[in-house]
Amino acid sequence: MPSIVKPTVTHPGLQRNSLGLSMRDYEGGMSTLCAGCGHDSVTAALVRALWEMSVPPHMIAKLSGIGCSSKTTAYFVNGAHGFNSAHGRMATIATGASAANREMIYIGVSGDGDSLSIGLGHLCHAIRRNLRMVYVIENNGVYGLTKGQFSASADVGSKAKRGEANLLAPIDPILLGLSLGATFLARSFSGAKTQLIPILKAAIAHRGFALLDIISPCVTFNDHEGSTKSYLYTRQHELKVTETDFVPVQEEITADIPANGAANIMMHSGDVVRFRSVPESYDPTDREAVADYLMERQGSGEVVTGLLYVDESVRDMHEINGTPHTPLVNVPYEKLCPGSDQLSTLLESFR
Amino acid sequence: MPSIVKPTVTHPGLQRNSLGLSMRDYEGGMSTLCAGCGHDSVTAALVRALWEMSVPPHMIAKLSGIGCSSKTTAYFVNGAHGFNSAHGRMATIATGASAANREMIYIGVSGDGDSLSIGLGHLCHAIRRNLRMVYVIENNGVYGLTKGQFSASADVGSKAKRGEANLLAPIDPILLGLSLGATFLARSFSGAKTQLIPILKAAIAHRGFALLDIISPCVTFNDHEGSTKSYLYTRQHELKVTETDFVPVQEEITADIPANGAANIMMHSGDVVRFRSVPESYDPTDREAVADYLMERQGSGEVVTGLLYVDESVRDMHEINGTPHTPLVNVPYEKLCPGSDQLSTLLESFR
Amino acid sequence: MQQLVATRVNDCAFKLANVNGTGSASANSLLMESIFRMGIPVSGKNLFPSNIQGLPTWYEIRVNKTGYTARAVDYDLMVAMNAQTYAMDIREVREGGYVMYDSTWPLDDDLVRQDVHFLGVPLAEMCNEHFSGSRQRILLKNIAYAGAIVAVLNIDLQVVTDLLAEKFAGKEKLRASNQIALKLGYEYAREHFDCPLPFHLEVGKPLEDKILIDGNTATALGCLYAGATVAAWYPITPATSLMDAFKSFCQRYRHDPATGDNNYLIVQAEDELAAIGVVIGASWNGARAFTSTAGPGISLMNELLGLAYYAEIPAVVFDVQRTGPSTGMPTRTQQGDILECAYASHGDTKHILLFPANPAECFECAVKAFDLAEHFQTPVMVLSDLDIGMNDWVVPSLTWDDSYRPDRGRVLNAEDLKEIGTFYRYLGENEEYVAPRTLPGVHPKGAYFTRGSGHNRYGGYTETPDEYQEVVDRLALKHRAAERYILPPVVQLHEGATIGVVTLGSCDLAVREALEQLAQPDDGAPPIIADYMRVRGFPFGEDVRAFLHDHELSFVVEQNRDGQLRSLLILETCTQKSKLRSVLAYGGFPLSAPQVVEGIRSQMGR
Amino acid sequence: MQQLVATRVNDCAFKLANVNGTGSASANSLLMESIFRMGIPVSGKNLFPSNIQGLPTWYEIRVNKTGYTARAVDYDLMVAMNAQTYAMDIREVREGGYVMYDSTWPLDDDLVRQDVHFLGVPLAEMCNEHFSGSRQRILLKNIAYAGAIVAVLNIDLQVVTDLLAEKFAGKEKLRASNQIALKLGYEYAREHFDCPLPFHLEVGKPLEDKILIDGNTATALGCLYAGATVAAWYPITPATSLMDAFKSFCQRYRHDPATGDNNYLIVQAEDELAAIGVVIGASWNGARAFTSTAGPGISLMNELLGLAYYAEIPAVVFDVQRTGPSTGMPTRTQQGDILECAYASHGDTKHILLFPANPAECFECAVKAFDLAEHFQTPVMVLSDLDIGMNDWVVPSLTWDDSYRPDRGRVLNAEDLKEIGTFYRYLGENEEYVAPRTLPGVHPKGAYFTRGSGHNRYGGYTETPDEYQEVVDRLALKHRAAERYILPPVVQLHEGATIGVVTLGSCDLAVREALEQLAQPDDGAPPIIADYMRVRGFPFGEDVRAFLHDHELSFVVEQNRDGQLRSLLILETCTQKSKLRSVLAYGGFPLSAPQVVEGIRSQMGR
Ligand SMILES: Cc1ncc(C[n+]2csc(CCOP(=O)(O)OP(=O)(O)O)c2C)c(N)n1
Ligand SMILES: Cc1ncc(C[n+]2csc(CCOP(=O)(O)OP(=O)(O)O)c2C)c(N)n1
Ligand code: SF4
Ligand code: SF4
Ligand SMILES: [Mg+2]
Ligand SMILES: [Mg+2]
Repeated sequence: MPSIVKPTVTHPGLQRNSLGLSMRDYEGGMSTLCAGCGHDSVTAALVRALWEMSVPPHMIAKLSGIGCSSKTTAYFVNGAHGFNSAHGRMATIATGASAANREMIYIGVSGDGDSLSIGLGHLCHAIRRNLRMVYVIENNGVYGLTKGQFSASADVGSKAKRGEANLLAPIDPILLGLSLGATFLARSFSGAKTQLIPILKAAIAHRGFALLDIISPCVTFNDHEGSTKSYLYTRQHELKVTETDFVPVQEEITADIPANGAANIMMHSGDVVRFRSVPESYDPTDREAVADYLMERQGSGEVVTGLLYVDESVRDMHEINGTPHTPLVNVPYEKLCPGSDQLSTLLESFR
Repeated sequence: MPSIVKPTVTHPGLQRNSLGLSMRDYEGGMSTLCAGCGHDSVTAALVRALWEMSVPPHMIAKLSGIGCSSKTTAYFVNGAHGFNSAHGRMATIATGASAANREMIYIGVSGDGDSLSIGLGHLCHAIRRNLRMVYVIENNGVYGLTKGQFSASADVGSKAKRGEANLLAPIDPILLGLSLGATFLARSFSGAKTQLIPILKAAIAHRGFALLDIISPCVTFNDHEGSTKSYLYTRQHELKVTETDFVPVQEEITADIPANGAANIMMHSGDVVRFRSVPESYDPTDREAVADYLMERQGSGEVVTGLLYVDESVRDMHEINGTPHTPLVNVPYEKLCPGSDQLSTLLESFR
Repeated sequence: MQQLVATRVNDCAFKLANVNGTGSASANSLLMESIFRMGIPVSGKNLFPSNIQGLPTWYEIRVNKTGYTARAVDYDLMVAMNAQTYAMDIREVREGGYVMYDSTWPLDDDLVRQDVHFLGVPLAEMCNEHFSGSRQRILLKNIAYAGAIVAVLNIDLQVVTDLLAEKFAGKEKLRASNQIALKLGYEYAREHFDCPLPFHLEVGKPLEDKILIDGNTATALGCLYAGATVAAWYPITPATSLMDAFKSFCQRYRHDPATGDNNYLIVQAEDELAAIGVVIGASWNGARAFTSTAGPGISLMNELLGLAYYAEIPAVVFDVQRTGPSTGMPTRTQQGDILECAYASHGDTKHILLFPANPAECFECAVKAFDLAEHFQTPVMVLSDLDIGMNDWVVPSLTWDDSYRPDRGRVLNAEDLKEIGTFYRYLGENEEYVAPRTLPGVHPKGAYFTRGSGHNRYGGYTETPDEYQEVVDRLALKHRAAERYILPPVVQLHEGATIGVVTLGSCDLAVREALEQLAQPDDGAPPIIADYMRVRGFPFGEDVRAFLHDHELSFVVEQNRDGQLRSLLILETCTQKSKLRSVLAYGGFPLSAPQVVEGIRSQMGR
Repeated sequence: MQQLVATRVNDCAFKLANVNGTGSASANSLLMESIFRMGIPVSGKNLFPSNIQGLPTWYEIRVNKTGYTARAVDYDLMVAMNAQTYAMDIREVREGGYVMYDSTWPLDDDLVRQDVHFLGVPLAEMCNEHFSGSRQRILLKNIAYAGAIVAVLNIDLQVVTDLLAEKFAGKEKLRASNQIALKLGYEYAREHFDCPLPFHLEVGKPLEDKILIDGNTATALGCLYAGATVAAWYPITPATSLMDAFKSFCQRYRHDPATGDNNYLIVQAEDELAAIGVVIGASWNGARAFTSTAGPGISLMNELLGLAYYAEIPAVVFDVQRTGPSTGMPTRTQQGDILECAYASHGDTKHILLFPANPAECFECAVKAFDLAEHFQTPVMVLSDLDIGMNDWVVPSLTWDDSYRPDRGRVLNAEDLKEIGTFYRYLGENEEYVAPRTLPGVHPKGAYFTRGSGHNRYGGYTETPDEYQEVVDRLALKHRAAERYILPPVVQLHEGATIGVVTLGSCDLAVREALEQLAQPDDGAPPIIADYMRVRGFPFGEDVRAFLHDHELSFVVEQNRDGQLRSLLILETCTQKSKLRSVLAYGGFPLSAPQVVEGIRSQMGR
């Protein structure tokens, strides 16, 4: 979470959006993540998407749990309200925040550990409520901030190096969401800006819960030679060099996934992951067909990306509860309190 | 949980199983559930299945959370070990119990509230670990023990009476399990003995996590006229009669779902639910086909029952961890403690 | 057998033994409400099982003209309607008391006691004769025994009849059959017993200024009037009826027929961790939000309560206490969550607590809780219990001051923000150590970053000792500053008092009754005169300290095993430990005066 | 500039300022280990950020021949390798001290202090010259400054060289380049500075009987030797390395090469609620099971800890404390979970706690925890902290008594069960209020029903006050009975002591050092002689009570804001509150003697 004051760099994108704001106005504190961390690419994409959509910064609420991914809410849109809450509970905070003020744009950033382990139940129920928010899972298959334990998510990058954990069926947030009746499901890759930005914009525009599974490699803990896992093992072999404490400065991986095609992308670990965009023929509104396609591709070991499922017909939490268009926080107290006369009338029934 | 000493009734099934035990030996304390509660039918089916399979009573561990359904672990197999734990945590207790002693037969009984709300995360991860156990969800669509609030599960029985809650997409444990790579998925109806008992036996035999979604109507809180929900409302209308406190003694609903056919079953609330058995052609080992079929039927508003999915190829928690065949509790301490010599050798690396 | 009891008017206790799920509760509350309407202080304690149908359940009614309506433990009359528990119920009647039972079936001889009177009423027989259908017969049997009780206790028949009419307004057939059942029991009793019994009732002057209400309903009303708009909860006994009540109040008063809008949003959460999370999120955004739960829920909320404490976010939690530990006895009462609530969460944390003693105070505390939570930007927990929350109490009618406006605490609005340079979250504390906050979406300058991780006074992330300490030290002072806002203790000083008696919450009535008894010489033993203090919240204020200081010895009466209030008083006041002794009752039933008298006498060695 | 420091041998403190993720930790521990091998008591405190790469991180090494190796706060030498923090780091050196920096780039003038000596070493330059590839250059730069330090402090070059050889056994190329880097720094320093500096090291007699180990590793060893077979956890700093260590020990000692079996099962749970559930389930079945966590995890385990307490199921929990509340400062130390652990969960609950002070005691307490948990059939929590758990400590070598056998407590085996009539779970308590239990699957007669709901001594469900109370009253007595099994406090009495000083855990060294300083007259101020007691567990035993009783005034030194140990002592012993005063340090860094001296002197008014 440490967020160092940013040196003033003149920025390429000094053109202005319809609010007259430059992209700089959508940036945040300087990232303290490892150089080359996929999460920083997602942050950049968020900055761009929010800027392009001309969302007033102070109308944005950035919510997160705990983790490297969750830290990133401090690295975009300084002018937005941020809440870096507790591990796995972000969806619950978002539910309350949205209940109180439906006018804000809620951007939730989480990790695979935050969302698929400790926070899994909350994620499922946020989906079920169709809470209007963008819920980004920066999926790296590990617990980055606690130094590289395996998470419950699909194997991102290096397979062989995952130890026994990869014998467990990984949880695929997209299939999970589909089974729970999610209304917006998309997957992308942190480095695939051209695909990611439009997806983010679509998610922000979605009138319900938009779940984004963004593969975002951890440059540091995909190298399991150097993971804490082997720390003690090496020590026992009279080898106290703990290379964990050296984190090579790496480049972020960027790549394009051709629309309607596939791309092989090499991870820091050297493994190659095959990303495929959904074909043009693909109909993201046909739930059964979507399930079919995803399961079939999953079998083939490819990671399907793109806007995978959308249903705009479902009402969101506020519509279901019939709350007013003005946020509840703005309903004047006078309207909320029935007053003394009503009270004495009511109390008649307690006599 | 109160479990009253059972009056001696001579029992029809006094024939003996291969252990020389009669069905009486598999019964438990007298149920304190409402007369006609679907859960009691499930209890009876469990008694029969365990008896027929000649499982030694003391090798059975009955685990549950909290709820009317969870109480039922006290109502079958008195000679078994029971653990009525905390709300939503049964799967975690079962994981530890199994880790320590893989020889016991673990029968978990839970409710839709216990499993799909507070315990959802644990259920998902028990599925993922392929913990060897029978996990029964006695699904009545409500929180029975806390007097009839709506649960997150599919609408069981009366729709119209469900208030706004039924506007939320219900969680279908079977589709959920399928998306998580569950290895045994089945659905049945509490009153459908002929279908239920074989399913229970298959589940007990399964070498992994067997998830059973058993529709088990709540006779008391499907009548929402009388639910606590309306308690205060009526009071405010100078009407203090609280009919909740009268629970009519009702008959349990029994019915048969013809193999390879469908049956309409009337619930206490008067609503009719259409149960369909999977067709003969149905292949429960083809994951994609299963997903297809279930989603398609779900659309049609039918409740598909039977053994819906099974995969015996996946290793269970113990196989994955390479634990010995003898339960860990039986590994002698001498085998576990490396002893003083090993210690001094090891400590050399700390000098 | 001759009378063993002298005549007593408007001072008696009777108990009704039933099977749950048979509709007895309606009949029992019918009796209670009738007595209330006669103008006599009364209480009804529902002792029900954690079960829906078929188990023993009891309802105790105590009538006491002077208003001591704490649970009574010796019964003048037992209405034994549950054969399962005959033996035990009959044993409980005091010598010379009465047992009413269904004489359709004869009583086993071994149940008969020589020292009590048996009033057999052929209830089943009568009902089978006059009514058809098992449902009707079972339900009306209850009204029939009510009728018999009306006769033997001289309850005003007209009052009862009117109540029935109200209850069944618009349901004439139902009303009629109930009326018949009532008469059946009434007439039978008049014919066969010499009514009224020596202990009986007489119409008093109407309790104009009083109402009959349970604590959960009153709390819900408080939340409604305080302007709470967001509520999140997970069902749990005995807190469930609180949210049920809030929901129906909202449906009635928060639905705008003009626009069709609902000016509230209630989230039935997936668990208690979520419920408190929702409350924190909503409060962060400026809504008045709350959750209602019981012990197990508080345990699950521990982590996020620490977040709200440290990030300084308001949160209102109602803990309707039940008997712990663990699942414990969900339908029994206790005051066992005091310590856990006071220090909830890991690390150094201290919370604001309120202790209502009855439904009227529940209403008051609910409103107060929101004011305190927003004023001090921190969680506030209101600890009632099953006895207060789920039983009907006769309390002064609730009043509302229309000039009340919520204390939102220090919140900068758009205008304020335009004025200032840069806003820093934890800067600019006042003498109460509260720094102004902003609400999301109000003004660009108000944006800040909230975190549960280490932060400095600017709200920036820190791992630096001084910066960290500066903030947590202020939090400790802020908690102390709240003491002046807590409801002052209720103190009653008595001429010649030698000791103090301290208590909280639902112990109130029983303790005050006990003090009166202690003040009477008790066969030989000299009287014990004691001053009384009931604390109403934490942190403790000057009055609490003064009372403890002024008494060489004080007994702390509470309903838990470990003397949790005593512990809190020891830790959080300057009182010497040795000056405080515990009197504890924690079996799960509401406190009764004899338990207190006995507890104090035994320790005073008299 | 003339020397401001007198010669000091084997008594100095230096601090290394680095950027995390650059490989400095290996160089720093290389230095620490070398000093240890020279036979000089030493400690290394790693002050690292909650981050993986690119932020400032510090490592402090204190050398003290008399063994006072608590954190030192004034540094003789600062190795300033992080330009980001130059200013602050240079400020921290004490007058007359030394600053070593990378002179490849000149120091800004405004950083220069007249009262300290600057030792510039062109590290980057040298490394770029001799090595290729940024990775190698960055890594070896660390070894190079280590070399320079070896020279200026007179660390035994041979020892360092040997260590490198060991570390890179089988990696000759790596060893060689490291050796070169070491030499580079070493030679440069010898040439340019007059080595050694006035404060420096000299080989002492080898610390034969000592080892260098961190608390988490030692705890894991304890679990291994105690025979734990099931472990469940959720990753969290600073507890993670405990389970990492347990896992690799198991891979090494619990894997049966003959059969290929793993005689252990470690569950990486989905969260802490699950982790404690797994432990309870495994313990219920008779396995020795444990979990390791930190504050946030304890908060989440609250509910199930109450279940284990009430259903009487063993459970071992290691809480490696970090700075709270909430997420707080995950990489900083504190002792802030004492109260929460002592009374964890709603309702009346009390738990057994153990407080290790160093890695050696971690090993001992781990074994003890399993014995206590099984003996008393209840949760036992071992509270260490980040300082103990993650830093390397010089402690007496661990020893193991092969005659040790686990105390399984009262467990009926098949034979016992054959004998008895019917088994009832909570019947037959002994003088320690423990009733025998059975394990599932052992014998048909052993079957029983475990519940967290109200139960009587037979284990049957109850809602009856007496039956309920009988059980919870026994639980209270059982907890008290455990006091005789807790490790006795460490007490040091001093001739002429006027006060007592009480502390726990990682405060040990700093407090004992402080007492020695207090015993010296301090410019004018008279000496303060104090007796010492370090409590090692809860419930408190006779020795603890006696010490408190015998001292009119005792200071309680602990690392939290609210004086949690003091609170526990006040509540759980007969001591008068006024006799205990707090000395608190809770900024997140390990405790140092001056903080204690200052805290006591100021309150003693001298
Ligand atoms: C209750 C609780 N348990 C454990 C932790 C420790 N913790 C911090 S981050 C984290 C996991 C982060 O993994 P992920 O969400 O995938 O984020 P990443 O760092 O991989 O981006 C854990 C376990 C915590 N902060 N709180
Ligand atoms: C932590 C916690 N929260 C809430 C409760 C209250 N509670 C008891 S049972 C139950 C729900 C039961 O519903 P379900 O699991 O569907 O069982 P059913 O009674 O419907 O069979 C709840 C919320 C509890 N016991 N513990
Ligand atoms: S540890 Fe991994 S996830 Fe965390 S910042 Fe570094 S690269 Fe990113
Ligand atoms: S309330 Fe419903 S679920 Fe509970 S016992 Fe009665 S019928 Fe069954
Ligand atoms: Mg991750
Ligand atoms: Mg249910």
